[in-house]
Amino acid sequence: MTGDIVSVTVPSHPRYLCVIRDITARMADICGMDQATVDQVKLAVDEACSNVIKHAYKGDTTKTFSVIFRIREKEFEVVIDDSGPKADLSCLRGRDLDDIRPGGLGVHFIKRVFDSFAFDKRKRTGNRLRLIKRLDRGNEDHHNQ
Amino acid sequence: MTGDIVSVTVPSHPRYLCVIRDITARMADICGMDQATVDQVKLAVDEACSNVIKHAYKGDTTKTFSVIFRIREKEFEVVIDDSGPKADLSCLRGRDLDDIRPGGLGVHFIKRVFDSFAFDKRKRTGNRLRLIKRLDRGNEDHHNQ
Amino acid sequence: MKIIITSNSGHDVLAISGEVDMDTSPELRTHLLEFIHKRTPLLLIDFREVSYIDSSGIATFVEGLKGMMVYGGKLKFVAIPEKIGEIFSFAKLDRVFEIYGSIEDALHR
Amino acid sequence: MKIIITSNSGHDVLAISGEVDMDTSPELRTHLLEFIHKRTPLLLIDFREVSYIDSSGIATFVEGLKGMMVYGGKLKFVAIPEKIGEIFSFAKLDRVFEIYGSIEDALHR
Ligand SMILES: Nc1ncnc2c1ncn2[C@@H]1O[C@H](COP(=O)(O)OP(=O)(O)O)[C@@H](O)[C@H]1O
Ligand SMILES: Nc1ncnc2c1ncn2[C@@H]1O[C@H](COP(=O)(O)OP(=O)(O)O)[C@@H](O)[C@H]1O
Repeated sequence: MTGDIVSVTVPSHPRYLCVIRDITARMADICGMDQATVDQVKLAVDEACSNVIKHAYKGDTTKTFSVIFRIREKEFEVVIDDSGPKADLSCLRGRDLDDIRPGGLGVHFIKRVFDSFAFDKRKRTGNRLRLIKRLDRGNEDHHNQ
Repeated sequence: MTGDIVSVTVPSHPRYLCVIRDITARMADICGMDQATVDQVKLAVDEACSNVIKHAYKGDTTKTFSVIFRIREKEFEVVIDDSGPKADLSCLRGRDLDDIRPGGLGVHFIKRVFDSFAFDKRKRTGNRLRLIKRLDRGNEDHHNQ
Repeated sequence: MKIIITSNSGHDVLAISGEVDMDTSPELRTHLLEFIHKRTPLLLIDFREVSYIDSSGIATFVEGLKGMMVYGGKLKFVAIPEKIGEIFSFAKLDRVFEIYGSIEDALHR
Repeated sequence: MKIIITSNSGHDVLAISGEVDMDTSPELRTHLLEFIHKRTPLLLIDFREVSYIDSSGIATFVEGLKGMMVYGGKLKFVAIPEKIGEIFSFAKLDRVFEIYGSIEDALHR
């Protein structure tokens, strides 16, 4: 299992976010996460992909983006690749949670469950967002249930 | 939606068949199929991928294979690519359904719901199985529900 | 996502089932804006069958609430499943929205 | 997939929940072979919580049935959900397996 990679490429249309959610939930489950954590990871990856469509592609639904899931000994990594213009990292901040207005929650949902949230600066064109969650596995064989 | 492609690559371990099933069911639903047909398509693609692990890779779980889903105006296409030795097409036949024994059902499950089941002969190495189901869409916007 | 609109003791009830995400929330938004346009005094949202909501769904409700507050309308959430409620509370929105266990509670308390 | 083994009126019941596929059916097979090894006279399989079965799951049951027939054991299927039953009937196995609506039916008819 360690080192296993699952990768998926979808059109940048919100219609396919549910596909990403399904895969994300399965991968988190295979890592042995409990149901509440699986749900949080699913939401976080969905938010990151929604941001690709909304911000990187400005709503253009004719592009594609890729998500790579990697299960390591002690971490679960999700890498999201788009071909949009470089993100302005200075904007990359959720709203103050006490400032009630639509929007600005996605980054909070991502950061509460992933231990690391970072754009890969080595990527030449497009963006590569790398999310890492540490695994604390009691039972390696959970997925075999 | 027409022309949209979703592609996924997974390790050749049965643990990841559930990922393929989830995607397959979502894609069939996006095409507007009813629940019973979605279930049949899910089973069929699972069987085709199980066969890759079992027959093309002879149970070797360290390889990978890819599945590409394409939604066309009037058909849903699923293409499964492996890097195993060429399949002996003369063996490719399910058992007589009246001959009760373990095995030999997968091909039946695939053929009952897909209108076309064919290995692509142009592929040089590995196998490419192409499954096509005609779509009879009453309501293009079903997926927007 | 599926939306069914009914009425209970003369009050509008919008019942949602399935997944509210970036793909489906625009349809929810259209319905909310219609109620706001009609100056609906009280709108109940039945969450019982909601299996998923993301930030775009939440944003849609925040926008809807703000639109109703303009004319003094009331938006009440009903029967929120635990895993959906957890998302509202993490976003500190359980203090912003009026949340009730059942339609009866929402109408009589 | 999860398997829970209990007994009802002295008879063994193997209850399965979740998905029976190429990944999980080996575990099911291990359990069936144990019952066969013990020459269990009657084994009830409770399908109520099965959400999915593929040909490897079916093959496992065909193998199990054949193993039990050798010594005259009985294998009875109980509470098969409609979509799972549809798969058995397509495979013409609804005539091969003994299928009952409930454990009570399986024991008293
Ligand atoms: N993939 C991305 N590319 C570019 N900018 C992004 C990306 N993701 C997030 N951002 C920026 O970070 C901000 C906060 O994101 P988020 O918390 O998801 O809220 P929202 O998308 O509702 O504004 C966005 O408004 C945007 O400016
Ligand atoms: N991807 C494949 N590569 C090679 N041979 C295959 C493949 N899929 C099916 N076959 C052949 O077709 C036969 C029937 O397949 P199937 O109906 O799935 O039953 P089973 O896999 O249980 O034998 C297999 O036994 C095998 O010989």
